[in-house]
Amino acid sequence: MSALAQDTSIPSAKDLAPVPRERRRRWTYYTLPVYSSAFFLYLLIPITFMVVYSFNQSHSALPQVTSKWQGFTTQWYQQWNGVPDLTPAFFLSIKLALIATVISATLGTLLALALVRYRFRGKGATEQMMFTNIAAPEIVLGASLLGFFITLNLPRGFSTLLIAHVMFCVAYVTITVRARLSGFDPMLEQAAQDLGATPWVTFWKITLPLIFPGILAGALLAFALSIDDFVTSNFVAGSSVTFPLWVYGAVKVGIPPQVFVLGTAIFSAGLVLAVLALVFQGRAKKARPEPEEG
Amino acid sequence: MEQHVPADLHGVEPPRRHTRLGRSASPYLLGAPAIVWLVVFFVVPLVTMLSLSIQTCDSITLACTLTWHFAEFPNLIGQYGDTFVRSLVYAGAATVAALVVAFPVTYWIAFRAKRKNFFLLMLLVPFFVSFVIRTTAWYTLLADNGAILTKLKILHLVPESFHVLATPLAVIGGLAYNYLPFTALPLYVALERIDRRVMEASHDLYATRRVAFTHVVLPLAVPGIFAAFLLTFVPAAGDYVNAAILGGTNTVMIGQVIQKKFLETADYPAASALSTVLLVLMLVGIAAYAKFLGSRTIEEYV
Amino acid sequence: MTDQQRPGIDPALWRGLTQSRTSRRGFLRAAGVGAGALSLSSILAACGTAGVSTSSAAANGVGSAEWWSQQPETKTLNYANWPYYIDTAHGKHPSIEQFQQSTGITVDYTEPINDNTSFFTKIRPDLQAGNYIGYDVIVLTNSDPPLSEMIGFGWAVPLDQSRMTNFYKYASPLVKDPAWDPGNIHTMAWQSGYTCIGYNTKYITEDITSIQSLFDPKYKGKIGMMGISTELGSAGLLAIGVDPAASTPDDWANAADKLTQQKPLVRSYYDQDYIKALKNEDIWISMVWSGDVFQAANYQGYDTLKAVIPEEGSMFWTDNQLIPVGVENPVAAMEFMDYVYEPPVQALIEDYNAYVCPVPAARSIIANQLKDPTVANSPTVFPDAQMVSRSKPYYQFKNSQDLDQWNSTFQPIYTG
Amino acid sequence: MTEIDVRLERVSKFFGDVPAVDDLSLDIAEGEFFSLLGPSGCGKTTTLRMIGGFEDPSLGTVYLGGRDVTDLPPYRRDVNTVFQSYALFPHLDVFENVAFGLRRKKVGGKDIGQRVRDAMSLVDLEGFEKRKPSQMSGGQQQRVALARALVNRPKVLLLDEPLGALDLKLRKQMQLELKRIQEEVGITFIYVTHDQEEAMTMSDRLAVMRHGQIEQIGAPELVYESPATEFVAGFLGASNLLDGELVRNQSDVATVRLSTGQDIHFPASKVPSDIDTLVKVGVRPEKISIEVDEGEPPAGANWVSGLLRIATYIGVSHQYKVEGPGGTELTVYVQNLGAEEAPAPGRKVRLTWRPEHTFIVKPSAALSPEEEEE
Repeated sequence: MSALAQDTSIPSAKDLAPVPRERRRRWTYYTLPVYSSAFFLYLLIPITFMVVYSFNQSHSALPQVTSKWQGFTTQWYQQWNGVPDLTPAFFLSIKLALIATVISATLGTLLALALVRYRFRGKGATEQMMFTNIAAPEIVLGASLLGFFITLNLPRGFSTLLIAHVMFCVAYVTITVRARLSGFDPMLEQAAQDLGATPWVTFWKITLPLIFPGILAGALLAFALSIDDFVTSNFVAGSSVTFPLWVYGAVKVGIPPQVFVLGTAIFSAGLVLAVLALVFQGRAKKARPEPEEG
Repeated sequence: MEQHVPADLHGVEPPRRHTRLGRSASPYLLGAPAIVWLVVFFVVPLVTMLSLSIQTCDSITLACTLTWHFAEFPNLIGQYGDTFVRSLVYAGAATVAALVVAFPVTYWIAFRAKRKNFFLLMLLVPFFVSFVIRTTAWYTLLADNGAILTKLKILHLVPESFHVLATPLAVIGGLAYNYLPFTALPLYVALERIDRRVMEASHDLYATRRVAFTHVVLPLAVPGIFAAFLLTFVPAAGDYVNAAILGGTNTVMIGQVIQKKFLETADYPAASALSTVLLVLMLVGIAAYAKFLGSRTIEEYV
Repeated sequence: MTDQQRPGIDPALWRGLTQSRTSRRGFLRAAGVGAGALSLSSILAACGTAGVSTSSAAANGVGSAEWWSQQPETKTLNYANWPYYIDTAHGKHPSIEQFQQSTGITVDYTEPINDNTSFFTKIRPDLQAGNYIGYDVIVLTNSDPPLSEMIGFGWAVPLDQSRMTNFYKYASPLVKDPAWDPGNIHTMAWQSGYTCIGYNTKYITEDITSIQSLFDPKYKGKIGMMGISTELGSAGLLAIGVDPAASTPDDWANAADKLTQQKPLVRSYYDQDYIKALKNEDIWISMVWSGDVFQAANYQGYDTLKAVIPEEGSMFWTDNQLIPVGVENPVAAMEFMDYVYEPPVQALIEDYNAYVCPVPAARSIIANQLKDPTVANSPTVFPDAQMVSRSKPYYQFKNSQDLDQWNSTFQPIYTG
Repeated sequence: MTEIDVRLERVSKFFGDVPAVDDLSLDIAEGEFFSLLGPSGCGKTTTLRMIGGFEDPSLGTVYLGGRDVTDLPPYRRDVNTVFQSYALFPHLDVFENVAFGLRRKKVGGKDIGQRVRDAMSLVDLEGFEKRKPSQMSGGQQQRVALARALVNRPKVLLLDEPLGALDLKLRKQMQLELKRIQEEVGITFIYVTHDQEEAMTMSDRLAVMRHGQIEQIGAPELVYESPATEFVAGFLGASNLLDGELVRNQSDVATVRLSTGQDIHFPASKVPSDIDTLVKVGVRPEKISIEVDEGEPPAGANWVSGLLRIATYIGVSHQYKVEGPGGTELTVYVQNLGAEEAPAPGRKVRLTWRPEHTFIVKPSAALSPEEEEE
C-alpha cells in the first residue's frame, strides 16, 4: 500500500515538460559495426583485386596478371575471348553449372519435400548421408568417384562432371529448400485439395510458388558451388577442362587478364541473381500471413 | 428434428481399409531420385575406395587384390604422422581463426543489423568468385615482391627477408579465408535462433551485458559453434589447394599427400588408407556432435 | 611463331604457355586425369586376367620383315598426338596438307593425349585384346611408365627399319638409339625437352654451371625444386654424380639423403608452378623445364631469367611416335613417321612448337626460309654438341618393385 | 430434411497402435448444423478430416449423399473445409483465393466473377477482392476462408474450430453470423469445436466425443439437460454429481439412495436402459435454490444439506461453493435479483431442486490432464 501511496504522489506526466533525452551510447556500441565493416572489406579484398586488375594494362607480349598497376584499360573486356581454350572452358563451366543446378534443384526440392512432409524408413539415414556428404573432404569425394567411374568403365568427361556436381550440390539444395518448407503451412495444400485441386495442380499453384524463393536460394548456392568447384572436378573431368581447372593450370605459369574479366562476369551475374532472389524473397515474406495472437 | 441413429451395425465387421498407395509411397517416390543419386555416386564410391585401403596392388600392372592388409595403416601413420598432425593443427588453427573472426560479425548481423539478408549475402559473396582465383589473388597480393610486402619493406616495418608465402601462416590464412562462409552461416543460424526475450530475461535478472553474453548467448550458440567447427575443420583438414598454392616445403598437408598418391604414383592402397583415416576423424567428430548435442540438430545448422 | 607474333593476344603463344609441353607434364597430371585412371580400371581388368601379353606383337610375328612385307598400302592414317604440337595455320596443318597431297593418304590427325597414363588406360583394354585401338600412331613420353609398358608387354609393333630413311639420315643423335628403345626398334621421336636449371640473373650474378648451385646455402629460401618423383630423384642422382639411367637403389638412397639435407634451403617443391614463382621472384633458382624459361624470357619480358644445362648434365625427355598392336594402316604410319624427319617439314613443325628439335638440319631452314632467328638460335631448340653430351636419359623401371622403391625413396621428401 | 447426407459406418483411425477414432458410426442429415464437441485429442478433428478426405480411415466406410467416398481424395469430394488457421493462400489475393475452387471446376470467367462477388457479399466483405490475406484482420481472413469454401456450393461444409483464433467478442458475433449463413445457404455444416457454448449456440444437433468415441448425440437441450454420462455432464457446463445407488425404478418415479442414506427422486423416464445400480445423480447449478438450513425441507423436492464454503459475486449472479454430502463440492448459481441477502460463508445451507431437473448418469473414468486443460 505504501508503494501505491507513493505512486499517487508523483505528478502525472502531463504536468511535466518532456525532458529531451538522447540515448547515451558508449564507444563500445560502435565497435561491432566498425569491426563488421572491416570484416566485409577483408572478405572483399581478393574480389576487389580481381575486378580492379581486370582493367590493368599490360605491355607484355603475353599479358599476365601481376600486382604492378600499369594503367587503366578496357582492352581485356574487348578481347574477353582472346585466349584460346579459356573461352570454351568458361562456357563449359556455365553449361555444366546450369544443368547441374537444374538437376540438383529438382532432386533436392523433391527430397526436401519428402523429408519435411513424411516420416519414413531411412529418413534418419538419409539425413546422416547428406551431412556426411557436405562435411566430407572434397578430395575424398573426388578420388572415390573417380575410382568408381573407372570401375564402371565410364569415360570421363561432361557426363561424369555433371554426375559429380549434382552429387555435391543436391544436399545443399535439400537443406536450403527444407528450411523454407519447414515454415510452410501444410494446411495450405490441404485447402487447395479441398477446393478441388489435384496434387499436381496443388503443387504448381500453391506449393511451388510459395517455396520458390527457397528453391531459388538453393539453386543459387548450387550454381555457385558448381561453377567454383575445382577439387572434385579435377578428379572426374577426363579431358574436359572447366573454368576453374583451366585457371588452376594457368595459375602455375601466370594467368591472363581475361581470367579476371570472366571471373568478374561470373561474380557480377551471381551478385545480380542473388540480389534478385533477395528482393523476391522479401516480397514473398511480406505476402505471408502474420501469425495471429490468441 | 428427426434422430438419425445409425443402423445397428455391430456384429458386422467393418471393411478394412488400405492406405492409398500414393500416400505411403510418396516419400519414397519424392526422395528416391536424390537418395539414389547420393547412394550410387557418393556412398558406393566411398565404400569402394575405403576397401582399397586393405588391398594390395601391383604398381606396374595395377592389379589389386583384397588381402585385408592392415599393415598399411601403421606404416603410413608412421611415415605421415607428422603431416597428419600438421594438417590437423593447420585446420584447427584456421577454424579457430575463422570462428573468432566470424563470431562478432554474425553476432552483429543476428542481433543488431537492419538488413540481415543483405549481410548474409555479403558473407556468401566470395563464393561467386572462383576459389582458385581468390587464392591466386592472395598469392599475388602477398608475393615477396608483391603490393603489400613491398610497401611494408619500404617502410621498414618488416625485414627485407620477410615473406608470408610458403609459411604456415599463409596456408592457415588461406584456409581460414576460403572456409569463412562455412563458419559464419551455422553461427548465424544459431545466434538468430536465440530468443530475444531470453536476453531480456537475463538482464531482468541482473545480468550485465558481459554476463548475458557469456552465460546466455554463448551456451545457446554452442551447437552452432560446433557445427561451424565441423563444417570448417573437416574440409580444411583435407584441403590441398591452399597448401599447394600458398605453402612451401614445410607446410605439406595430408590432402597433398593423398592427391600425389592418387594421381602421381597411383598408390591406391596408401591413398585410400590416408583418406580412410581422414574420414574416420570426420565421423568421430560427427559422432561426438551427435552424442553431445543430439543428431537432430546437425541438419539444422548446415 | 613468326607471322602471329602480335603483342598482346597470340593464341598460339597462349597455348604454348598453358597447354605447353610442360603443362602436360605438370598440370594435366596434377589434374588427375592420369594415373588415377590407369590404376583403378586395371584393378578390375587385372583381377581376371593373368597374362597381359596375349596380344604381344612379337609372339604373333607382328613387325617381322615377313609381316611388314604382307601389309597393304592403305590410303588412310589415324594419328593421335598431344594438343598444339604440330604446325597450325588458318585452322589447318600445312605439314599434313603437304603429306596428303604428295601421298594421297588421308590423315585423321587428332589430339586426344593429355597425359600418358590416362591415355594408356583408355587404350589398354583394346591392346590387351589385340583390337585396333582406332589409332595407327600414338605419342608417348619416355619418362613415364606407359611407354616402357607398351614395349615390355609387346604392344608396340616393331618398326619397318627399311622405311626409316629420313630418320636415319636426319635424326639428331639425341633421339637415335635411345636408352628407352635401343636400336629404335619400336619408336621414333616426335620432340624432346630438358629438365635443367633456371635462375634469375637479377639476383644471381655469378654464372651457374653446376647443379650444386641448387644445394648452395647462400640461396636459402630462394631455391625451387620439383615435387615430382622422377624429376626430383633424377636431380638428386645427378647431384651426387650418378648417371640416373645406370643408378641402383643404393644410389637412390644416397640421392634421397642429399635431397633431404637440401630441404631446409628449398622454398617449395613445385610442379609446373615453379615458373610463376621464378617470374614473381619468390625464388631465384630452380629446377625448370627448358621451354618454360625460353618462353618467359623471349616472349614475356622476363629477360633476366636464364636456363642452363649444368656440367653434370640435364635430364632429357622425349615424346615418341609408336605403332600400337592391332594397327590397320601400318605402312601409312611408317610413311608419316618418317616424313616428319624431312628437314623442311620438321622446320614447319618446330617453328610452331619450339621444343627440342629432333632434326638439326631444320635449323637453317627456320633461320633462312622461315626467318625466325629466335627459334633457330635457341640452344634449347637446337642443342649444341656440349649440350648433347650433357643430355641424360631417365632411369628405366624394370618392374613394379623397382617403381615402388623409387617412389617410396623420393616421394616422402616432398610429401613429408 | 430427412435425407441422410453424411454417414460414417464403423469408422476407426489408428495412428500407429493408438486409436484416434474408435469404431465410430454417425449419420448427419441434409441441411443440419451438426457439431462435434469434445476435449482435444478426442478424435473430433480426425473424424472431420476423414469426412474431408485428408485422412484415410483404417477401418470402416464414409458415405457422402449415399455414395461410398472412402477411397476418394479430397479434391474429388463434394465437401469443402474452413480450416482452423484459415489456410488462405498468401501469394494470391482475396479474389483468387475465393475463385480457386471455381477455377479448378473450370467455371467460366464471367460466372466466376459473379459467384465470387456473391460469396463476398454473403460474408460481408464486398470490395476486399484485391487485398492480400496478410493485409486483413483475423476476422476478415476468417470470412474469406468461409467465402472460399461456400462459393463452391459444396454438399457439406466442414469447419474445424474456425473461430478458435478470434477474440471472444468477435467470436460471439461470428457464431451468429455463421448460423445466419448456414440458414441462408441451407448447406449441411459439420462443425468441430471444444467450446460447448459455441456448439450449443449454433448446432441443431451435437455429438460429444471422448477417446475416439461418441459419448452422446442429440439436440443441445437434450444433451445438456439429460447428459448420458458423467463425462458429458461435466463437459457441458458445470454440474453437481453425487454418488448413489439406484434403489427403485418404477414406472413413473425412480429413486437413488445417496451414501448419506438420503433419497433423490426423479422421473423414471430419465433412467437410461443400460444402467447399473451404482450411478451418479446430478443437477445443473442454475437449477438449485439455496437457503439457510432451517425448518422442514419442502415436500416433493430433492434436497441436500451442506456447508457454504465460498460465496462469489459475479455480477449477473451469485456463485456458491457448498460442501455437500460425503464432502462433494457442489456449485450453485443464483440469479442476481437483488432481493435477498446472500447467505454468508460458514453457514449450514440446504440446496433444493425439482425432481424433473435431476439427471442420472453412468460414472466415467476420471478426466486426463489434457482433457481438463480445455
